[in-house]
Amino acid sequence: MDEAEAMPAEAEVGPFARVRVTVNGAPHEAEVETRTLLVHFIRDVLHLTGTHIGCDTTNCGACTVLLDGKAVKSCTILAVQAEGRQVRTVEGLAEDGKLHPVQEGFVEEHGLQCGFCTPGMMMTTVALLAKNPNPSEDEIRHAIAGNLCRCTGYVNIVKAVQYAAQKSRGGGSK
Amino acid sequence: MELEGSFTVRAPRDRVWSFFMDPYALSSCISDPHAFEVVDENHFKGWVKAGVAFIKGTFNGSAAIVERKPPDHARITAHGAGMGSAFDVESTVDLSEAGGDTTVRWKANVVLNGTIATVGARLLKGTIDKKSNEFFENARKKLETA
Amino acid sequence: MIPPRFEYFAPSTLDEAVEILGRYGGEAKVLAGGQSLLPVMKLRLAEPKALVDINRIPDLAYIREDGGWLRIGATTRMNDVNDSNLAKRRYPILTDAASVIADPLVRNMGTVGGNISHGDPANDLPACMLALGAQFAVRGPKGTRTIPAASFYLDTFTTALEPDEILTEIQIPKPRTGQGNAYEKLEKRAGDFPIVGVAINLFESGRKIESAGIGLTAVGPTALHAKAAADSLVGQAPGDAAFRRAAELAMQIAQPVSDLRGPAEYKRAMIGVLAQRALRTASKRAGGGA
Amino acid sequence: MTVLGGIGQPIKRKEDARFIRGKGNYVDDVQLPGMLYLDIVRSPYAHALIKYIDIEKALKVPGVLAVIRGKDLEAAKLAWMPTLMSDKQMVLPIERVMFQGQEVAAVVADSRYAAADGVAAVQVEYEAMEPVVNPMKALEKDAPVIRWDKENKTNHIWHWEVGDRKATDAALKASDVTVTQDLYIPRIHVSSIETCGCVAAFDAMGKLTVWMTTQAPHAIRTVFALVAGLPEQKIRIISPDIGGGFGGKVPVYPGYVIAVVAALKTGHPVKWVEDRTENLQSDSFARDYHITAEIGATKGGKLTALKVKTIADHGYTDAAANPSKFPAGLFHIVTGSYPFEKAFVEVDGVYTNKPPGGIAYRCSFRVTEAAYTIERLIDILAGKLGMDPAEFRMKNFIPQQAFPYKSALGWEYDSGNYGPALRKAMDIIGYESLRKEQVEKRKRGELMGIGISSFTEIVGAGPSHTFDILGLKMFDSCEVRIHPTGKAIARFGTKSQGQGHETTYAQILAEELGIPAEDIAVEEGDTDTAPYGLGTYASRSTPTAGAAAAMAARKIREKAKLIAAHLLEVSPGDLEWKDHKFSVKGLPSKGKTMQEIAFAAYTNHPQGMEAGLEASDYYDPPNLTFPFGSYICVVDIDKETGEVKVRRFVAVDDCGTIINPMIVEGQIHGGLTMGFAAAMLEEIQYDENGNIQGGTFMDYLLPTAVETPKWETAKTTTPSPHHPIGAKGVGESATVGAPAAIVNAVVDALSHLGVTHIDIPITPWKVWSLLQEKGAA
Repeated sequence: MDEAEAMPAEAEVGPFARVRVTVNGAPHEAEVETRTLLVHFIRDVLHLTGTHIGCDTTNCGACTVLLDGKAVKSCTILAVQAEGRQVRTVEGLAEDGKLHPVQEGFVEEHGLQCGFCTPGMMMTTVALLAKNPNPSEDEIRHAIAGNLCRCTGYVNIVKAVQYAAQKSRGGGSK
Repeated sequence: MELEGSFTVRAPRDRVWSFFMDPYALSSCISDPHAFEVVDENHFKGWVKAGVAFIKGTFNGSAAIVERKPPDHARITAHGAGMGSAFDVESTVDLSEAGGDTTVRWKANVVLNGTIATVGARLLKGTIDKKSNEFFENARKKLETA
Repeated sequence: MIPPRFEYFAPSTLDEAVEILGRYGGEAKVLAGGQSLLPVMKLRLAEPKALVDINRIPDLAYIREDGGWLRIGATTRMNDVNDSNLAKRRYPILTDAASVIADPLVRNMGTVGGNISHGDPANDLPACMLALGAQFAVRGPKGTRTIPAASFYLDTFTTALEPDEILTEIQIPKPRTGQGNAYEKLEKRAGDFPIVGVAINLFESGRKIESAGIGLTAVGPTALHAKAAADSLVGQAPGDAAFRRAAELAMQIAQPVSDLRGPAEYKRAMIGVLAQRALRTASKRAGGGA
Repeated sequence: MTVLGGIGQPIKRKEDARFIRGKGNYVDDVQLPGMLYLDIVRSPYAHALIKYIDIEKALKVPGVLAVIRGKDLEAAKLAWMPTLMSDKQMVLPIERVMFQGQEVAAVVADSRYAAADGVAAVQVEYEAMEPVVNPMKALEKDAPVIRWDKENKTNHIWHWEVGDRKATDAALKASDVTVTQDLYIPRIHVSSIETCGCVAAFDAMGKLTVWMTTQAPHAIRTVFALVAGLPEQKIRIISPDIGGGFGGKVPVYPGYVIAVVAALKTGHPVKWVEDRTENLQSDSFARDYHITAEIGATKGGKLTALKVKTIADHGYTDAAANPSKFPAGLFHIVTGSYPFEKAFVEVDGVYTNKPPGGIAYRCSFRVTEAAYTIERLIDILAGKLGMDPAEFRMKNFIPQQAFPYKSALGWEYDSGNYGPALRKAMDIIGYESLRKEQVEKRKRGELMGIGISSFTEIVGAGPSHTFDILGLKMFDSCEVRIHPTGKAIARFGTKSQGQGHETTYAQILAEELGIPAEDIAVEEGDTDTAPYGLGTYASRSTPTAGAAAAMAARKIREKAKLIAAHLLEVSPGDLEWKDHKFSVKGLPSKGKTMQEIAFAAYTNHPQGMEAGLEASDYYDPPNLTFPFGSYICVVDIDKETGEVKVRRFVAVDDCGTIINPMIVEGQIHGGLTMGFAAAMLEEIQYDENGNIQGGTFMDYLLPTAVETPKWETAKTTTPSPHHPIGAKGVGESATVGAPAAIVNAVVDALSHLGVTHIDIPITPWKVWSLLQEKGAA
C-alpha cells in the first residue's frame, strides 16, 4: 500500500464540462466531469446535503429536487443536463427563516420519522401542490408513488400534504 | 442454462473434427469483436466484446479443450469475466458420419454469474440462446463453404 | 453507483446530432430523458463512448394534430402526454399508458421518444404504437424517413434505427368517428415494469368492427404486434364472443418467459384477461363512452 | 404558557426541525479534509476459488491510491472477524468466496468516481465451485461442504430445542383434531432508505473516530477494541442521524472494518457508503425460515399442544443478530396468545452459499416468524374445526387473570388482556356485518376475505442474566444533568433511527422531573459522551433506556427533595411530589419547582451536600415486556388476475403506557407497512447458481403509497407491571402482527374452495394458480 503514502497530484480525469446552474436562487458554476450526476453536484460540489441518495436506480426518490419547477430524481440526471436551469432543493424551501407550508405540514402531521426520504418527499409535494392545489387522497398517493418511505406507512405523509394544501390555499405563506 | 442443437454438413468427419480442434476456425465463428492467443494446443486466452445491443462489455477469459476423443467427441470449456459478471460454458461436440455427411450434435451448459444474472435475468435467456445458435450456425456455414 | 466516462455533446441542431452519432459509429447513445439509459450506465452494463443530448435541440417537444396525424415530438416528456387534454379527449390509450409508466418523477424526465426507441419489450408505449398503427419520423445523414411501428422493433434493445439516426417525431393517425382505444397494464406494484400489458385500438362502424390493432407488452423479445388477433375482429360485432376469440389469438403469439414478474403460463393467461378488458374499454370508448 | 409535554402528550417531534430543513447529518453528509473514498470489488460467484486478484490496472486508474486484499489484512489478523453468534466471517477473502456479492477487494481513491473506476479495473480470476443454495440440499449427505475452514465437515451449524418433545407428541396424539402445515417465510431485506456506511479517521494521537450507521455504537466500539486490539479509550464511534435501521444496522459489516484499515494505512479519513445493490446483495437478510408446525385441539375447540420444526438458512456463516444464548432468537414465543400446556420447538441452523445474517426486519429476534406461525396455524385449525376464527381465538386466549403467565416454552408474560383488544378491532371493522357481506359475495362468486391476527410480542431485552451479545449484558442507560437554570441534558446508550427518542425520552424526563420537554436536550450515539448501552433494536429502547430515564430522574428527585426541604425549611418527610413539583403535604401552594431546586443545587444547597443535580441509571429490566394486539384485515380478490387488494385494515395495539400517542401511531403505521410489504411483495430469491434475483429496487419492490392500505389504528392499555412507567415498546408490534392478518384474509377468501395456506409473498400468480387448481378462476 505504499502507493497511498502520499496524496497524488491532481489526477487527470474527465472529460470535463462547465456547468452553470441556479440553485435555490443562487447562481453556481463549476467544472465537472461530464459523467457527474446532478445529485453529486448538489451534495459534493455545492455541499447541500439535504438531498439524499437511496437507490441509484431511479426508484426511491430520496434524491428528488425541482428542475425548472418539476420534481425529478437527481441521481438519474447528469449535472450537465441542468446547465442553465433552475434547481430547487430542500434547503431552498424555507424563506427568510419561515417554514414552507409543506415543511410545516410534515411536522404537524408527523409525516416523517428517520427523515431520510423526507426532503425528496417534500419536494415532490411542492411540485404537486403547484400543479394541483387541492389534491384528493388518491391523487396524493399517486403523486408520491415515486418516493419510497420505509418508516411512516404514508398515512401521515398524506395528511401532511393535505395540511400543506389547505394552508397554502388559506393564504398562508407560499 | 442447458442448450443443444445439431446440424448436418456435406463434409467428411475428419474435416469437421479438425475444424472443431482449430482455435482459429472456432474463433472465426464468434460474431462479436474478439481476439485470442494460443497458450498451448489445448489452452487459449483472449477477450470478447459481447452483449445485447448497447448493453455490452468486454469479457476477458480463456478457453480449453479438455477432452479430445478423435474422431467424434470433444469437450470444450470457456470462461470469461467482465461487467461485474462472469460466464462459464461447458460444451460437448459429437460427430457422426453417414454417407459423406457429418452430423454435429452440440450441447452447451452456460452458467452466468454476477450483475448480468442479477439484473438482466428478464432478458438473458433469449440472448444466450441466440448467441449459441449463431455460433454453431456460423460453424455450419463455414464447413459448408470451405 | 457511478457511470463510466463519456464524451458529452449537447448539439443545437438535429444535423449536428446526427453528425456526431455518425462520427462515433454506433458507440454513441442519444440522451433524451435518460431514465432508462443512465441506470444501465450506472450499473456499468453499458459504456457508450459518447452521449448526444438532444434536449437542447429546439422544437422537439410538442403534441399537436397536424394534417392527418397526431404528432408528438421525440423529447416530449411522458407527463406532458399524461397532462395533455388533446390526448385525454382523443387518444385515451396514450393517457392510459402515460399514467402508468414508472412514477410521476420519472415521467417528468422520461420522453416519449425514449420510451419508444429504447427497445425494451417491457416499455409500455411500443405496444400502443403497434395498436395505433403509428409511424416514426427518423432523421439520419440522408435526411428524414418514416418507419412504421410494425417494422420498427427488431429485437430486444434493437430497432430499425441506424446508429446515426434519431427518432424525431411520433405520428399517430388522427382518430375517426367510431374509434376507441385503451391500454391495460398489470403490475405487481405501482410504478413497476409490467407483468404484461395489452394495447387495443378499434374502429367500429354500424355495430361492426371495421378495423383493429393490438399490441402486447413484455411477452416477447420486443413489443408484439398481434395481427391475427386484430384481424379476427374485423367484420365482427363488438362483444364478448369476438373479444374472447381475439384474446385467445393474442395469447397464442405471446412468448413470455418466467421471471420475478410471474411464470410464463400466468403471463400468457393475463394477456387473455387484459386483452378482453382493453377490448371492452376500447369498444365502449368507440361508442362515445369512456 | 409553557407546555410540560409529559407522558401521554402528542407533542411534535424535536428532531423534525433539522430533518425538514435538510439539515440532518447522516453518514454520507460527513465531509472531512483530505477524505478518501472506498469502494468494494464484489464476487460474481456464489461459490468459487480465488486464483488471483490482479490490481495493477486498478492502481493505474487516475485517483486510485490503494487496493486492499485479504492477504493485506491477514498480517494484522483481520482477514476474518467474529460474528455476533461466535462464528467467523471473512472481512476480505484469501482463498474462497462464499456468496454472490461478497467483498473481494477494496479500492481507495480520492473521489467516489475514481474509486468506482478502480473497482471496475480490478481483475479477479475465479474457479467456479458448485454452490449450495437450498438449505435442505445442504443437509444431504453428498452436499458440498461449504465451510472448509471448520473442523466439522458438515453444513449443519447447530440444533436448538426447547420444550418437552415427548409430552408434546403425546398430547398431539391424544388430541381430537390436529393440523400440520409447512410454512416458508422467505428471505427479505430491511432496505432502510439510507444504506450502510461509515467515515473512519485517525487523529494525530492515534485516536480512531468512526461515524457509522450503527444502531448499537457502544457494542461496536467494544467489538472493535477486542477484534483490532485497539485501546477502547482511543476509539470513538459516532452514530449520527440514521436513515432507518430496522435491524439492518446492528451487525458489523466488512466494509466498516476495511474502511478503518484503509484510514490507518493511508493516514487519511476514509468514507465508505454502500450503493443499493451492495446493500441488498450483502447486508444481513431477515427470516428465511422453513417451518413445519403441528397444532392440536379437542373436539370442543380447546387448544392442546404445539410442535414446530424449523430449518433456518443462515447463509455461509452464522452472523445472526441474536442474544448469544438464543440461536433462534425469541422464536419460542411461538405459543403466542394461547395457553398451550405442551409445546416443543426445534430449530436447525444451516450453511448455504448466501449472504449471512439473520436480523430482525423490524422485529424482536424472530418474533415475526413465531407470530406468523401460530396465527396461521390457529386459523387453519379453526377452519378444520368449523369454528369462526374470532370465536376460536376468544375461546382460547390466555385469560386476563392468568397474568403473569408462564408459557409452556418458558416465558413469563408480564401482562395481557387479549379479548378486549380483539373485540375492539371487531367492533371498529364491523366484523359480523363483514361476515354477512362475505356470504352474499360468495353467492355471487366474488372473493373477499377477513383475516385476524391476535399476536403477542416479546420485547425489551433483556434481563441481563439471560440476555447478552458477545457477553455484553443487555442493560441500557441514561445520564441526566440539570443545569442551574433548570434546563437539562440527558444522554442515552441507545440510538434512534427515526423512532423519535429526542422527543419521547424528554417526555419521560419531563413527567418525572417537572421540566418542560422542550427544555431537555437528548443526546445519543456518541460513545465519548453517552453512557454505555446496548443500543436500539428489538423494541428495547423504551423498555430499557426509557426505564433508565425514569429511574435516573427519580434519583434526581431524591436529592431534589432534600434541597426543596432545605429551601422550604421543612423536613423532607413533609414533602410530596405532586403536580410536577415538591410541595408541603396539605399545603399545595407552598412548594418548589424543579427549576427553583436546580438553581439552588448550584447556588444554595444544604451545607455538606454535593453541588449539582445529576444522576445516571443503568437499567437492567427484571423481565421482558409483552405488548400485544389484534389486527383485522379485509381483502378483495380479482378472480381473473389473482390480484389482492387490502380494502381495510384495523390495528388495535396494546403497548402499555403510551408516552407520545402521535409517535406511537406513527410507529404502528410504519410497522404495518413493513408487515404488508413482507406479506405482499418482498422476497429475495436466488437462482440455481446462487445469483441474487431482485438485487436492485427495480426488482426488490418496496410498497409505495398507492398500494399501501390506509391504516386504521386504535388502542387498549395494559401497563407493564414491572416497567417504571408501565411502558412496553411498540416499534415492531405491527410488523410482527400484520403478515398473518393479511394471509389469513387471503386464505379466508379462498377457504370455501378448500385452500388452507398460501406462502408469502402473496403474488397475484400464486392466487391465480390456486384458483386454477381449484377450478374457480
